[in-house]
Amino acid sequence: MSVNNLINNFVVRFANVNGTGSASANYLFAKAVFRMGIFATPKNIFPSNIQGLPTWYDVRVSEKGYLGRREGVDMMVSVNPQSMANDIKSVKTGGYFLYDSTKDLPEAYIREDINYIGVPLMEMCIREYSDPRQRQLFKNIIYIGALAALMNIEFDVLEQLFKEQFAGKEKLIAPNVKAVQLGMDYIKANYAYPLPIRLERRNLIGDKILIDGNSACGLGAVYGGATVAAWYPITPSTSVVEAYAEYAKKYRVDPKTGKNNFAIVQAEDELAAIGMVIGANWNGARSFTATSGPGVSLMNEFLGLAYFAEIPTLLIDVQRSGPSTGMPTRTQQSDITLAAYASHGDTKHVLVFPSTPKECFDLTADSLDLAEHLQTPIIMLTDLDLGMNDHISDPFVWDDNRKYNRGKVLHAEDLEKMSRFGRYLDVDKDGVTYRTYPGTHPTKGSFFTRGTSRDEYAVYTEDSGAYVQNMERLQLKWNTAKKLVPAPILYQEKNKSKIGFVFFGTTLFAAEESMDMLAENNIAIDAIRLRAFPFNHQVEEFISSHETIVVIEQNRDAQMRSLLINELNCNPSKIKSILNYDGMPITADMIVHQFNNL
Amino acid sequence: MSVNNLINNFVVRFANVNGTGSASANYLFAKAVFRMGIFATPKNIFPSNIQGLPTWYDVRVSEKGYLGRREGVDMMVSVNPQSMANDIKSVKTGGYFLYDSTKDLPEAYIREDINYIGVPLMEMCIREYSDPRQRQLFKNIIYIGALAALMNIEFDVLEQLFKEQFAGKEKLIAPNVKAVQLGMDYIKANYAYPLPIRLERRNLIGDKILIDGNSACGLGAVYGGATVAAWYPITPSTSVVEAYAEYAKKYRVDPKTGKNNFAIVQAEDELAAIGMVIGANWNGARSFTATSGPGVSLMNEFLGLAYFAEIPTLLIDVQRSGPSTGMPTRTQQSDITLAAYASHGDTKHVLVFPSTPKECFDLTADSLDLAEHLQTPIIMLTDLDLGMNDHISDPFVWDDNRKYNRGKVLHAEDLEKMSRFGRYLDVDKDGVTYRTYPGTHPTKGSFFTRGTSRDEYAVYTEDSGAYVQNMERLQLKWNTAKKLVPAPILYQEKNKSKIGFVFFGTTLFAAEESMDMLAENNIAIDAIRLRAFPFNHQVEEFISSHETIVVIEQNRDAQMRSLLINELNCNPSKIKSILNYDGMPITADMIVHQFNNL
Amino acid sequence: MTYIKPKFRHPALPKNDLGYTKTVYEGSLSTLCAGCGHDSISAAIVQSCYELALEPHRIAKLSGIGCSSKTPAYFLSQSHGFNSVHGRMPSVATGASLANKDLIYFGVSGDGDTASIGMGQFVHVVRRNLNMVYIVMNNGCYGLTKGQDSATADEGSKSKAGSVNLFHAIDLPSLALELGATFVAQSFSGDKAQLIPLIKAAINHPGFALINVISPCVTFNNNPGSTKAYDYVREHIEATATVDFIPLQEEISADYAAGSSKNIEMHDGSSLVLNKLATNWNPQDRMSAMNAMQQAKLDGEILTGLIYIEPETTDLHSLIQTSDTPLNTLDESLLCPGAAALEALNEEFR
Amino acid sequence: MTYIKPKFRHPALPKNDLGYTKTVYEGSLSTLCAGCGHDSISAAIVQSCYELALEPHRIAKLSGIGCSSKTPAYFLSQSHGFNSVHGRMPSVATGASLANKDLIYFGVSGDGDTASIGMGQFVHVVRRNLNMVYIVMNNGCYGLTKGQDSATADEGSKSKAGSVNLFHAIDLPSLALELGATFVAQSFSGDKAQLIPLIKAAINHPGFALINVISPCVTFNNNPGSTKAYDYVREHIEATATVDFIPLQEEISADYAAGSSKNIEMHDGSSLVLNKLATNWNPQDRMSAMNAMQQAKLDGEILTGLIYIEPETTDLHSLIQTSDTPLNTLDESLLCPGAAALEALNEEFR
Ligand SMILES: Cc1ncc(C[n+]2csc(CCOP(=O)(O)OP(=O)(O)O)c2C)c(N)n1
Ligand SMILES: Cc1ncc(C[n+]2csc(CCOP(=O)(O)OP(=O)(O)O)c2C)c(N)n1
Ligand code: SF4
Ligand code: SF4
Ligand SMILES: [Mg+2]
Ligand SMILES: [Mg+2]
Repeated sequence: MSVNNLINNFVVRFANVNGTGSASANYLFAKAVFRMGIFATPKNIFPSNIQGLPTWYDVRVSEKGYLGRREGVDMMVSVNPQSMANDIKSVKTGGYFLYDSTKDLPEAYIREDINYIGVPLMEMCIREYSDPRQRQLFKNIIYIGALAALMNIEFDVLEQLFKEQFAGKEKLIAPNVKAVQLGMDYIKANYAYPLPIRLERRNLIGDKILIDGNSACGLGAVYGGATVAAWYPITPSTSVVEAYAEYAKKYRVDPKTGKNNFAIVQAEDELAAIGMVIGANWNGARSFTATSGPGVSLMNEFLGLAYFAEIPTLLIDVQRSGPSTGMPTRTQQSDITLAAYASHGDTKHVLVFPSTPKECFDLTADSLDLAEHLQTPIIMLTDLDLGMNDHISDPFVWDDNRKYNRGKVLHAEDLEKMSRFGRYLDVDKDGVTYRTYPGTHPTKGSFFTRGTSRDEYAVYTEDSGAYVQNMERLQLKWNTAKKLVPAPILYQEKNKSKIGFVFFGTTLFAAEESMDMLAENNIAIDAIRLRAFPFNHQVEEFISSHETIVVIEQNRDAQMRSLLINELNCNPSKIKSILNYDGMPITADMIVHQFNNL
Repeated sequence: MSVNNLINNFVVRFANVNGTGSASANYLFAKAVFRMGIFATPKNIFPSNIQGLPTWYDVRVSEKGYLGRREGVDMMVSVNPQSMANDIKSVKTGGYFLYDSTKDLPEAYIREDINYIGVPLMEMCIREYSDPRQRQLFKNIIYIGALAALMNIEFDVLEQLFKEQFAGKEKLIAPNVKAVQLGMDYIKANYAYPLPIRLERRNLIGDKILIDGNSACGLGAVYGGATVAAWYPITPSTSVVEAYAEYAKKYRVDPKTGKNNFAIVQAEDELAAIGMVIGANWNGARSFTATSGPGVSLMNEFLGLAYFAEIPTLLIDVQRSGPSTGMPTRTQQSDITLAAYASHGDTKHVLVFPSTPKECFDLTADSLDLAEHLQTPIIMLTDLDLGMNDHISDPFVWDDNRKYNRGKVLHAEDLEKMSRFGRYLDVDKDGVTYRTYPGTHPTKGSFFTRGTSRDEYAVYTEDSGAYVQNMERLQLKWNTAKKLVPAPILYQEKNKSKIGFVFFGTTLFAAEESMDMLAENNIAIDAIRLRAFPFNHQVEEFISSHETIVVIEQNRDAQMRSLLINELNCNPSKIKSILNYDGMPITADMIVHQFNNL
Repeated sequence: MTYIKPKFRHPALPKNDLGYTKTVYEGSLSTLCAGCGHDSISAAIVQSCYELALEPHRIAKLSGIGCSSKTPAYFLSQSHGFNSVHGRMPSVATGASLANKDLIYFGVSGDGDTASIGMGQFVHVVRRNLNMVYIVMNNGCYGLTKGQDSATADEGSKSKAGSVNLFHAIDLPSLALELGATFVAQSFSGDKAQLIPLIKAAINHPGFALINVISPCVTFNNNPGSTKAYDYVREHIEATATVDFIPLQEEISADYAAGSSKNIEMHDGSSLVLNKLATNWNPQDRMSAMNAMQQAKLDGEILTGLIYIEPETTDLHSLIQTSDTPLNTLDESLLCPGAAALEALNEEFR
Repeated sequence: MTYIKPKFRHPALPKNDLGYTKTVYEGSLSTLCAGCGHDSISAAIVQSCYELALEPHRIAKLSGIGCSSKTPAYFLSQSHGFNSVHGRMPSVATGASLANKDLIYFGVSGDGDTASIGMGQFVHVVRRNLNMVYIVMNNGCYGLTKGQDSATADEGSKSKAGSVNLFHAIDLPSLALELGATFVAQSFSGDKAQLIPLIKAAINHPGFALINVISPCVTFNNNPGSTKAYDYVREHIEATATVDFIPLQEEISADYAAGSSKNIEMHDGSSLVLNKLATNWNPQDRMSAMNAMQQAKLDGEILTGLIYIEPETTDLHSLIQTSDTPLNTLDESLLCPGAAALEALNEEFR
C-alpha cells in the first residue's frame, strides 16, 4: 500500500446487532466523511428480523469517487460477539480491528497480520450512564468518537451533525457530543493516532447530495404529480410510499382547508394495491404503487389487464433476492423477465432502470408522463441497494416551466367537435389512441373498459379480425414506446473498442470502476448503460457494432441478456455474461475477475 | 374439384344460437362420420355467454386423416338468422347452404355460385311437436336427418348412437329417430340426393377413439395416482377436474366403506387452489390443479415458492386467447413465456406440451411422476382446442406393471440408518435431494420448509455462499430435468432437409398436413415436435443441424422461439416464425402461405 | 339473449327532471339468458337513475367477471364502465373513487365474484366505507362457468351437475353488518317495488351501501329434486351430457307487502321464502339487525328490505381528508412543489 | 433475540406419558424481539403438546409470513414445518390435511397475515371446517415490516410512525362466529393459565379451532400518547428517524380469575381491559356468543376464553368422505384402475 492509497481510500465495516441503534450511529460516520468533502458509500447489511441478529454497515471511502461496494475491510468496528469470529477473518492484512475490550478477546481471535484496537465500550458506558437504554445507545456513539480520533474525523463536523439531528431537542446534543469525546479521549490516551488510514478534508463533493433511492422515488412521485398512492408494506419498497407520504404532507396540504391534494391507501394486499392504481389512473388521476418481487408476482393478472385495457400504471419494483421470499433484505436484479412479460397471453411491459437517486427522482416523474402518454404499465426496476442505501448523487433539479404530459385525453370541447369517438381508433397511426375520463361529457365519450377483446369503439367482440387488429396495434404502440423511453447512456464512444459492456441499475458503480481498472491494464472498453426496455436504436447499434458484448447483471439467469437477444435478435454467441447474485451489490473486482476468465 | 375429392373430404359448418341444444346434435354428426370409419375433426366455436349468441360447429371430414382445422365451408347448415349474412359468405364456390326455409331467404342472401337447400325446420317442428322446448330441440335432429340423406350418413349408425346415448331412457330413442327420419324424408321428397360431397364407409379408424383432451387429462390424473385435486372454475379448463371427478367416482370409491380414495376441493380462487396442491404434495399426496391463463397469473407467487422450496406440483394450463380476459372461448398458445419463468427472482419451470388426447392422458400421468422425481412444478400447457374439442386419438394404454415413481423419499427405515438428514444435501450430485413426509419418524427426518434462503439442512440463512450454492444446485437440477422430460418427436430424419420445422401442442395437426402439402411441391422439410421445456440434446442438435428453422406457434410474440433462443443460445437470424393468434386453431393453408412468404 | 328495452320508442315518452327519457339510461342489448334475474336488476338500476334524474355521465359503473358482472354493459350506456378482473372490482372502484370523489359509483358483482375470489377485497372495501353502491347479483352459483356452487349456495342444495353443496352458506349482509357496514339491504330481483327504492336510498347514502339481491339463475339453479323440472326435455339434456339446451324462461316477479312473507316459486319448481321487513323496522340498530338476520336464517327465511343504515357516516374521502376538488382535476400548479422547494430539499441532504 | 429455552437441562427433568421431556417439544432459538408476546404463545404451544403427550412428529406446523409466522421454527423441532407465503397458509394447510388426515395441524398466523392479505383464505378455511388449530398472534400491527397498522388495529390507535388508524377494527373471533366456525376462543399471550387449556381444547376439537391471541408487539405497538414511553431515549430514536433502537423489554404476563376483568398495562404505558368469561358461560350458543362479543366491544373490553364450541362437528374430511386411510399412503393397487378398465373406457369413446 502506498501512503497515498491510505488517505481517503478504505473500507470501514461496523459489525453490530440489530435493534441496538447502530444504523444511525454508523450513518453518522458516513455523513461526516461526506461533509468533509470526500466520497462515502454506505451499505447497510441487515437481517430479516427486528432485533437481536447480526447486522453490518460498510462505508467505503473513496478519493477517486468510486461509489460501488468494495470487498476487503480496512477497519472493522466489531461490537457483536455473535459474528466476531468471522468478522476478524474479513479484515485485510495490515488492517485494523476495533473491539469492545471490556472483556478480553479469546486467544483464537488473534491474527498476527492485523492491528487490534481495544476500547472498553461497555465499561465506559456503565461508568458514564445509568439508564440501561442509554448505555446501549451511547456505546455506538463512543466508537464513532474513537474513529474520529483514529481517522481524523473533524470534531466540528460531528458536532454540527448532532445539532442538525437534534434541532428542537437541543438537550440531546450535549450527551451525544460527550459520547464522541469519551471515545476520542480514550484513543488519545491509549493509542498512537491518527492511523495511516485516515481522512483528509477535500472538496470533491460539490453540490452533491446524500440520499437513498426510495426517498428520491417518493419525492419524484410528488413532483411528477401523482395524487393517489396505494401500497402494501414490503421490504425493501416500504420507504418509497413513506417518503411520498412525508413529502405530500409537506407540500400538498391545502393551506386554506387543511385538506390533502393526495390520497394514500394502505391496501389489504398487492392485488388490491395495483387494482386501486388502475382504478385511479382510469379515472384520470396519476397513481402509482411500490412493491418488491412477491408483490409483482401477485400483480400479474392486473398488469395484464392494464396492458390490454390500456390503462396508465406506474409500478415501482424495488428488487430483493428471490425466488420466493428468498433473502428479503439482500439486493438483486432478478425480476426483469417477470416484469418484462408479466401476465398470461402476449404481453410486454415498458421497463425503466434508474441507477442513482437522481435518476430515481427523474425517472419516477418521467414515468408518470410516459405511462399516461403510452397508456400502459411502466414498471420501474430499482433494487434494495439503490432504494435503501444512501448514495451520493447529483442534486435534483426541476424546470418550473415543465408541464405534465397527460397523453391523448379528449375533453368536453374536443368531444363536442367530433362525430363518433372510438376509444381504440388509431387516429395518429402510432398505436396510441385517445381516451376520455369518466364524467367528461353528458352524451359523448363514454366507453366501456374491459379485459376482453373489443373493437375500435370498445364494443365487445369475439371477431378474429378485430382481435388481431388490436393486438397488432399494441405491437405498433410498443414500437412507438422505443422512441419515448429514457435513452441509454453511452461511454467512450470515440476510441471504439471491440468489446462492449452493457449494464444497468446499480451495476453502474462497479461497472465504471471496473472499466477504469481495465483501462489501467490498457484494455479499453466501450459501454452502454441501459435505462429502459424496449431497447431503442442506440442499443441495437451498440450491440451490432461490437464483436463481443458483455452484459453485467445481478441475477443468476442472465435475464437482461435474454431480453436483449429476444428483442434485438442478436446472436447469443457474441453475448457474454458477468453475473453476481449472492445478494450483495456487485463489485468492480468481481467484474474484472470474471472478465479475465471469460 | 375432382370427384375423388368430394367423397369423405369436406367441411361442414353448423351455424346455431347457443343454448338451443345444437352442440350435442352437431356432435352426433361428427360421431357418425367416425363410426363410418372416416376421420372427422369437430371444432366447437362458442361464445363467452350461456344463451342466445351465435355459435358455430365445424366438422372436417378427411379421408387422408388430416385432423387439423380447414377453412372454407363445403356445407353450411345455417339456422341462426343473426349470423346468416356472414355465414353465407363463408361457403366455398360450389358449396351448399342448408337453411330453415320456413321463412323465405332475403334476396340479398342469394349467391349464384352456391347451392341452396331449404328445409322448413321450424314448420316441421311446429307440426310434429307440441312442447315448445321439444320443438327447439328436435329442429337440430331434423337437420341431422337432412344431412343423413344428403351426405349418406348411414341410418343405422345414427340409430345406434341414439341407443347408446339414451340407454336406460329408452323412451327417448324413438322421438329422436323420428326426427332424423323427418329430415331424411323431406330431402328425399324434395331434393336430388345424395350430394356429390358425401360420405362413403371406410375402415380408416382402427381402434382409435374420439375424445377431448380435458377428459384425457382427468383420466390421466386418476391413472397417475393423483389423490388431491384443488381447482377454481374457468373456461376452458373446468372439464379437466370434472373428468377427474367423474372417473374418480367410478374407480376410486372404496367398495367396502363407500369412502373416497381421492379428495376434490373447489377452492375460493386460483391462489388457494395451487396452495392446496402445494400443501398436499408437501405432505406426500399426488395433487394437481387445472386452470387457464388468468389463473396461472394469479398462481405466480406460489409457483415461485414451489420452485424454491422444491415441492412437486402439477399445474395443467388449458390455454385460451389472452391477454387478460381476452377471448375466453378461443384457443391460443400464449402462456409459454409466463409459464416458463413464472414468479419473481431466478425461476424456471418444467413445461410439458401434449398434442393429442392420448398425450394428455400419458403426459398427465407421467408428469405426476416427473414432479415428484424433480420436486418442482410441472406445468402442462394444453389449449382450448385440444382440451374442449373432440379429437380422434390413439387409444389409451396402461402397463399394469408400472409403478409410480415417487422420487427421492426417505422412509422411517432409511432414516433409522442415517446419522444426519439434510433436506437439501445433494447426495447424488444431480441437484435432486431427498425429502421426507411429515410424520415419518419420531426423532429423525423433520425439517422446515420455507421460501426463504436456507442451508443444506433446511436451516434459515442469509449467508451469501449458502444461497449461491443452493441456486447453483437448482440449476444443476434443471440440467437433470433435460434428461427426464418427454423427448421430442422427430420427423423425416433420413432425407435431411436444410429447413427444419419446430412445432408443439395442437399445431401438430396443421403442421403435419402442411408438410405433406409442401412435399407435394417437392419441398422436403425436416421437423421436430417439442414435448417439453427444458429442451434436451435432440432439440439442440436439430436446431444446429438445420440452416433455417421455422417455429410454428399460435401466439403473437413467438414465445417458443424466444425460449429456444434463450435456452439454446442459437442464432436468432436463422430462426423464422410462422404465427397464428386469431383465436382459431392454425391451419395447414396458413402455414404453407406464410412459409411461402418467409 | 333478452331484450330489456323495446325496439321502438314513442316520441312522447315521459321525461325526468333533467329532460331525459328512460332510454338515455339504458344500455346495450343484454346477452344474458332469457328470464335471468340479473336483467331485472339492470332494469331496476335504469329505473332508479331515471327517477332520480341523475346525469348519466356522472355515474361510473364497475364490475368483476361473471354473468352479473357483464350487466354494466346493459344499463347506462352514457356512463363510463369498467369490467375489470374476477373478484377485484372493489379495489378498482376504490382507486376510481379516490381519483374523483364527485361521481356516483356503481359496483356490480356476483356471488362468486364477491364471496369466493373477491372475499378479501369485499371485506376491505366495507371496512373503508367507500362511497359506492355495491350490488351483489346473488344466484348461489357461478353462472358464467356453467353452474358450480358458489359460497353463498345453501347448504344441502344441489347444483346442476347434481352434487350437493356441503358447506355453510356465506351470508353477505350479515357479514357486512359484522364488518361495520353503514348501509345493508337485501332484496329479490323480481321485486321492483322494493328494489328501486333501495337502490335510490343506496345512491343517496354517503358511504358504502350493500344491496344483496337474490337473483335466480334460470339456467343452472335447477333443483333436480323438484318434480316440475324433471320432465322429458330435462332427461334429454341430461342424457346428452352437454349443458347446451336452455329452455326459454320468464322472469320471476314477486310483489308482496312490507311485514309479510312470500313463498316464491323458482323456475325449477323449488321455492324460497322472502320476508319483507315491516314498515316500522328500525334500521339504525346494528345489534337488532344482526339478530334479525340470524333469526331469519334459523327460520329458513330471507329477510328483505333496508336492514341497517347509519345515515351520518364518514366515508373514505372524509377519513383521509382528500381535497374537496377531485384529485383528477388538479394540475402542476397545485401538485408540483417547484424548483425552489427542491433546491431547499437538496440542501437538507448535504 | 430471546431464549425461550434455557441452555442447560437437568438430566432428571420431568417426563410426560410418552416419556418425553419438554425439551423434545421445543424449537430453535427465537429471533424475535425480547419480550415479544409471540414467544409466550410459542411457549404455551410447547407446554400444551408436552402435557398432552402428543407425538411431536405427528404434528405439522404451518404459517404465512411475519414475525408471528416465524414462530413455528421456535417450537416443536421434531415436527415438520412449513413457512409458506404471506396470507396463504390456510390453503397450504388444507392441502396438507387432505393428504394426511391423521396428523395434527397447527396453523400460526399474524393479524396482517390473516386479516389483510389472508382474509379470503381465512374465511374459506373456516367455512370448510378444516380440522386444525388456527392461532392468530394478534398484535394489531405488521411487526416484520416495521409497525404499520393492521386491519385489527383499534380505530383511533396510533402506529409507531404516529399516524392514527382511521378504520374499523376487524374482530376475527366475531367474524369466525358469523361464518359458522365451530370453535372460537380468545386469549392474551401473557395468560398461560388460560392459553394452555385453550390450546389443548383446540387440539382436541375435531374441526376448525380459532384462537385469537392478543400478543403485544413490544417494538412497534407504542402509543406515543403514553407518558411512560415518552422518555429521553424515545426522543433520541425519533430524532434519528430510524426504527433501529429497540430497548430490551420483559414479557407482559396476566393472571386473573375467570369471570373477572383485568387492566393490562402495555410496554408503552397504554392499557387494555381483558374480561375473562365466567366458568358458567355456555359456549354452545352461537347467538349469545355473538351478542357477548358485540357487547364487549361496546364496553371497550376484550372477552377472553372459549367463546363458542360445537363439540360434535363434521370436518372437511367427513364432509367430502375421504377414506379412513390417509390419502398419502395409498399406492398403485388402490389408485390405478388398471389396463382392463382402460380398455373398457376406450371402448366407450369409439
Ligand atoms: C381469475 C379468474 N378465475 C376464473 C375465472 C372464470 N370465471 C368467470 S365468471 C366466474 C364465476 C362467476 O360467478 P358469479 O360471480 O357468481 O357470477 P354469475 O355468473 O353467477 O352472475 C368464474 C369462475 C375468471 N374469469 N378469472
Ligand atoms: C406478498 C407479500 N407482501 C408483503 C410481504 C411483506 N410482509 C412480511 S410480514 C408482513 C406483515 C406481517 O404482519 P403480521 O402478519 O401481523 O405479523 P407480525 O409481524 O405482526 O407478527 C408483510 C406485509 C410479504 N412477505 N409478502
Ligand atoms: S347462466 Fe344464469 S346467471 Fe348467467 S345469464 Fe344465464 S340465467 Fe343469468
Ligand atoms: S417487531 Fe414486534 S412482533 Fe416482531 S418480534 Fe419484535 S416485538 Fe415481536
Ligand atoms: Mg353467481
Ligand atoms: Mg401483526
